[in-house]
Amino acid sequence: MAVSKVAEQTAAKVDARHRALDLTDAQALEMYWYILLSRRLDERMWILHRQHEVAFHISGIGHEGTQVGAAFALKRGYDFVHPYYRDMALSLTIGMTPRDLMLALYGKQGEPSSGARQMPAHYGSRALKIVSGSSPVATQIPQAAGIAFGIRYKGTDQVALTCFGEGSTSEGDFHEGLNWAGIYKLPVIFLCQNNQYAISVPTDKEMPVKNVADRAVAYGLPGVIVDGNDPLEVYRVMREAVARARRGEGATLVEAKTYRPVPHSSDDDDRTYRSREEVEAWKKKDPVLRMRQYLESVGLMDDAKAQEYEARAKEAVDDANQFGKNAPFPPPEAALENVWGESRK
Amino acid sequence: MAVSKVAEQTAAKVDARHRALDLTDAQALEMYWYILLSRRLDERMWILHRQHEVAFHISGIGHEGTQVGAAFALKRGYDFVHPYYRDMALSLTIGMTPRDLMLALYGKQGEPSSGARQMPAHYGSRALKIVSGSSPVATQIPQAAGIAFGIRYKGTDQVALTCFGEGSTSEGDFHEGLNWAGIYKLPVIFLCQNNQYAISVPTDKEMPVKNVADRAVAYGLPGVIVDGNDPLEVYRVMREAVARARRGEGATLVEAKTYRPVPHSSDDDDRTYRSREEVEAWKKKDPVLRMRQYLESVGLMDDAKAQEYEARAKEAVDDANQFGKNAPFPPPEAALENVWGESRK
Amino acid sequence: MAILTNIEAVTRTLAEEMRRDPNIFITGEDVGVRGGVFRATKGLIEEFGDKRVVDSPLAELSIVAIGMGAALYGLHPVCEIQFADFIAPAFNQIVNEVAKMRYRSNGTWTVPLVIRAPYGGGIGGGLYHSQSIEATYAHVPGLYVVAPATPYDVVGMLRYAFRVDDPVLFLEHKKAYRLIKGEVPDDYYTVPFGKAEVKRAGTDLTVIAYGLMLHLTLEAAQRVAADGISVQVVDPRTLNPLDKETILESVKKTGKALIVHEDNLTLGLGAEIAAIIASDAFEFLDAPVMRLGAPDVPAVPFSQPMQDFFMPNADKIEKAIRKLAAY
Amino acid sequence: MAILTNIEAVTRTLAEEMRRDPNIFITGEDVGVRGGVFRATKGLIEEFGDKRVVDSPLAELSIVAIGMGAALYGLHPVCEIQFADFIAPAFNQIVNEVAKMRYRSNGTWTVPLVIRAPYGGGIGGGLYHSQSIEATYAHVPGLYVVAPATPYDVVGMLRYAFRVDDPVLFLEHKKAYRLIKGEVPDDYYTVPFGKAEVKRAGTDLTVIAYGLMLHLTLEAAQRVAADGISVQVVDPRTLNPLDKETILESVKKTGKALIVHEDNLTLGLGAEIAAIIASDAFEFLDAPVMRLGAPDVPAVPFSQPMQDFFMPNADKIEKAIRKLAAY
Ligand SMILES: Cc1ncc(C[n+]2csc(CCOP(=O)(O)OP(=O)(O)O)c2C)c(N)n1
Ligand SMILES: Cc1ncc(C[n+]2csc(CCOP(=O)(O)OP(=O)(O)O)c2C)c(N)n1
Ligand SMILES: [Mg+2]
Ligand SMILES: [Mg+2]
Repeated sequence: MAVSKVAEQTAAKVDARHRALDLTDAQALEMYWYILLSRRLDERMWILHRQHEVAFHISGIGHEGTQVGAAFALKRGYDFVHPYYRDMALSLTIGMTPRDLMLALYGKQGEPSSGARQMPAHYGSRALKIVSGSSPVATQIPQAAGIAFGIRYKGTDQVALTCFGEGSTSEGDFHEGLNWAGIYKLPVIFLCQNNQYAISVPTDKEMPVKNVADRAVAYGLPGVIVDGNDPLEVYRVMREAVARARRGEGATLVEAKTYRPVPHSSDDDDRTYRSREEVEAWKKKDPVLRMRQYLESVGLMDDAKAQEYEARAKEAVDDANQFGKNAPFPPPEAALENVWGESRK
Repeated sequence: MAVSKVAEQTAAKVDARHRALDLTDAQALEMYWYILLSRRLDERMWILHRQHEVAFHISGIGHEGTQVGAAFALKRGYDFVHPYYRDMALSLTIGMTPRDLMLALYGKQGEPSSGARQMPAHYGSRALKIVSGSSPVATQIPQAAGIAFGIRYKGTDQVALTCFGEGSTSEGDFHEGLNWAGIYKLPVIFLCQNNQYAISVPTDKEMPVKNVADRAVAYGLPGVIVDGNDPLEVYRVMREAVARARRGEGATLVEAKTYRPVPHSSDDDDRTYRSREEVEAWKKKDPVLRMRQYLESVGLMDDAKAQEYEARAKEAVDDANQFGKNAPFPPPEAALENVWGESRK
Repeated sequence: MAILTNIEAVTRTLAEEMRRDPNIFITGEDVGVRGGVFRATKGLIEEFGDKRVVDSPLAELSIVAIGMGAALYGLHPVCEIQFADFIAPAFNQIVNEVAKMRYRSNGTWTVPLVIRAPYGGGIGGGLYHSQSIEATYAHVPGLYVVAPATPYDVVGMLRYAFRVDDPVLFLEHKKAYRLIKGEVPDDYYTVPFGKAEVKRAGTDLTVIAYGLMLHLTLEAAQRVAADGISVQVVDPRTLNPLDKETILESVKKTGKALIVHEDNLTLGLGAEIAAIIASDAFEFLDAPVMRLGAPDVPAVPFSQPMQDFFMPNADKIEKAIRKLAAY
Repeated sequence: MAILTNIEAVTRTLAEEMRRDPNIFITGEDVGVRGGVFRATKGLIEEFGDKRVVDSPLAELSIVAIGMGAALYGLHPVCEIQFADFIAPAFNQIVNEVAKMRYRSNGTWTVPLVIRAPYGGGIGGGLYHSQSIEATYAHVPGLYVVAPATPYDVVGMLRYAFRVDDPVLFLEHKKAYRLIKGEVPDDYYTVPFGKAEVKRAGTDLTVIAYGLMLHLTLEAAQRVAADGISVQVVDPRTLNPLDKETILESVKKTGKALIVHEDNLTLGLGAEIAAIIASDAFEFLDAPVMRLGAPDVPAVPFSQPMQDFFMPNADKIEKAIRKLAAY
């Protein structure tokens, strides 16, 4: 009966927001799936850290709405993505698997992003056009402009998406990357995930303006602010930005307002710099909750279905966890590989 | 009779612009003096280069109006100045002498900025609070913010002025410096001398916005555009910026629109990248001409007086030229000095 | 006499110096209420307020440039770089600006500035939280580069850093932060720059090591002592400028030299030390000058076996010592 | 067979390669209608248009980062840094990004990128238009650093730079640009990286030198030949990775080594070469390993007598050779 009730509601809500955005019901549910999967995988990683199974975790919790909304606006595997360490949900949506990410967490052989050379959360896949990131923040911003420069040079209709925190916009790299994008009207989307803090430093000590988007004008770019915890809104804004880029009209700076309800990383203790009330208030706007409520409101989700999704997510996370745990370590001498390539000729 | 005519006109023009700005007649004439002195000294340096007397010259021609207007808004020797290589007129107005600059041109002993270690046009004097600059552009911008940070820390009412070209605003240093100034409301004035080119590269290839001042909003700062060839206008704008800084209200980005009617340096050939018509059109707005015309219009200048000024300038330039030419070179081993200081304790 | 860890030595000395000199302030990412990500500035904002302990925006270039400007104004800033790996965006400001100001102004302008940076590997930090950066900066005349390994030296050298009128890159090995404990006298002292120290006396061969590697070298030296191999261990402490005399004196005595560092081998600090020895102690050498460093790969890998492979350790040092002794 | 200067060799080879490969484009300050401040890109915008010869904004960090991004996309960019001194703002992008991408992605992403930079002193450029930057970058695994000294090598190595799938820092000595002329065969050839060349055969001692110093060394070698001192001159050409074999082979033959460079002595490239020799050719050495470099001061001073004092020249090299020969 739960199912029939869902069907009924669906019929009734032809004006559902996702359909107005040309998203099918299946796509809306898929969005929820990736948001949920990322959340559950992320939570497991925190647990593994607390259990001393792994040494370090840096989390995307709270950011999933932004990331999944953004990923859906791309042609996955066709467009380029240059992510940052919070982009677990983005990477999963583009095509990385929970197993991939668990291999990274454990530092195990076969880890696809870096061969387990990088710390976890340095997402990368050549096949998926996810560029392997580094840790110094903001370096990816002008590089993504460079990818877009390549796209424009070759004349395809691809776009490049790069993500970063609001704190990272203080680096010179941000300025220089946006400047190129503005001058050459490059097909790149700069997606700032503004979670209000750079580790412990609040935005008013990071920048003298209220919004990162306020900076777009300095580069002749549109600057768009969006509720980052609403994946559909993010999708809407990103879709526009992508279309603009594909039309050759250049870059967009998108600022998704969001929050990190967990510490910066497993090394952090966020109680030193913010109140529990603030954190709790933001938890009410959680993107998992919000997307689920939305789906319920349009009759695409109910308790039974939600439990089904949870079960699937748990299964995927369990599987990945086991897989990562049981995988062998890379051989020590692998440290010597891939410093130089063979000459091409 | 020429003199009496001057006196008469002066009496008639109580509403002269300079007086409205609280500048005395003597000060208005002093402005002209520094503009002229810098011009004639600069021209001599070009001649010395053409005569193969010296190997290199980089010029401030065309920029004198901006620089002298700016210098007059400061308490010279009290406020800090962190100049760039075009700032000959600024440095002269603050207190460096033609002899100092000729020593630099010839690379001679006693050169005060660097002991003849730096190329000419790297102005500096501890006594005058002119910070010795480097050649990498834009590095002085966040440093000037740092000086202002020191001022704020100590609570004096000093200000820091730094200058740079519009091309240099593409460097990350610009972004980072203005960001600090905005966050901490630092008493610093960022004076961009927009001469339309970074060597050969025109502004539309340097930045996607029309005005450098348009960028101020990204840092919560006022961005002011001023006719850089009108020293009184520059003075007016700068005086406001300085007052604002002294009041603890923070930084200002001033963009002086000007032009460099000569090649970038003695190594450049500007015919490869711009038309002679463009150059000639700008020469009509020359700051020496403009200031002289203004002084004539308010009865402070006439041909006789102008010739007197020219004669004084020529004398100063001749003297400096001889002085620089005749000065000995530093001993070779001076290259080893001032790498490290003595420990203080 | 107090027993402190290396990081306690940092924190305590910063506080002590700030009490002494009101011109000292600290800036860097998270140095305020968070007390730094390693907690090196813990408690300082509480004691000195946010005027003197300043959370910077996330921008290393300007952390250094602001420090430089403030130093030109007459203050004595401390810039914390969160991880040494992230000093790279400030390279131009450090090398072309901070380090060259005294020279380029013929001694009229100076930049008394302390740049603190936690460096080094072995802590699972992967490519970008493990780097050893000393060789890059020790190549730069005008910039003191120091790497104290013990709490005694941390205190003495950090004090001294505020007593020179020049910029200092103050390197703190992050693995040694809490691993290393030691005695610090209550009496005031400094450890002047440019003075190496013989950390262990010996006669058969000389090992030159600093930072974490000093401690591993001492451990290896202890082990081989059982077999009658007497190792003299020299800690340069100041990496730029090097104390050639102490190094040469030791090598002239022992006739054999091994240099150990965790930076990659090529153009690591060992290159310079080996070159000095090969030039100035040549006639005293009984064996090739040996170096033990990390392999020439871009940086320390994350995964445990690869990290272990990368890092020199007491076993590898012991092996190198035995090889050199047997030459 | 054509006679070219070094800079003509650069320009001609860039044009030739751009004709061959449509994925090659050039960016940098003033590379367009101005043809570069040294005129190395002269005529290229006329032939290839402003899509492939792109005036960059004045921002080195992003010149390199744009190049890196474009390389990741599949192009083969050439980034011109106007003076090597101004590469410093791009240090982070070069060292942490460009040079580490292959390694950090386990070989899946590569950065085929040529960064050209005119370097070196002796042209009245003062502190910031004269720097030798090779040692800083030769310390970085994953980044080729090359410094061809002759038109033949410029052509062969620049061609080769487009045939590797890795980043290359291509150093062009600016004083040698027009000073050095030489024959370039009409036939196609490349000079692979990692291969030193014996530029002059000799038996009494080995001098290792590159760039402008190679030519001054050859001059000095010529002079002392009159007195029966036979000098073998080795040009490493590729500075990272070094061709140890050729260097060691030469020193094993002659028993004496002198390294010459114009970078300051401490941790200059001579440090690494001396260390390699002291380690791997120890038993063949008949004399201390000598280095001749610039003094450890921040950079080349402008004023003529100080610049002359700073720069190694044929006289100083000759003196060092005679001293070593007499040992
Ligand atoms: C260049 C550089 N400096 C410092 C760090 C250390 N660090 C890692 S994350 C971080 C804060 C980033 O804040 P933000 O950009 O807002 O992203 P968020 O973590 O909040 O998503 C800092 C300072 C770094 N990774 N890179
Ligand atoms: C970091 C750096 N890159 C390149 C240069 C070479 N260079 C010197 S002046 C200049 C153009 C500067 O243009 P702008 O900032 O507009 O100042 P202007 O010369 O027009 O006054 C360039 C590219 C430099 N000095 N520093
Ligand atoms: Mg943030
Ligand atoms: Mg300009």
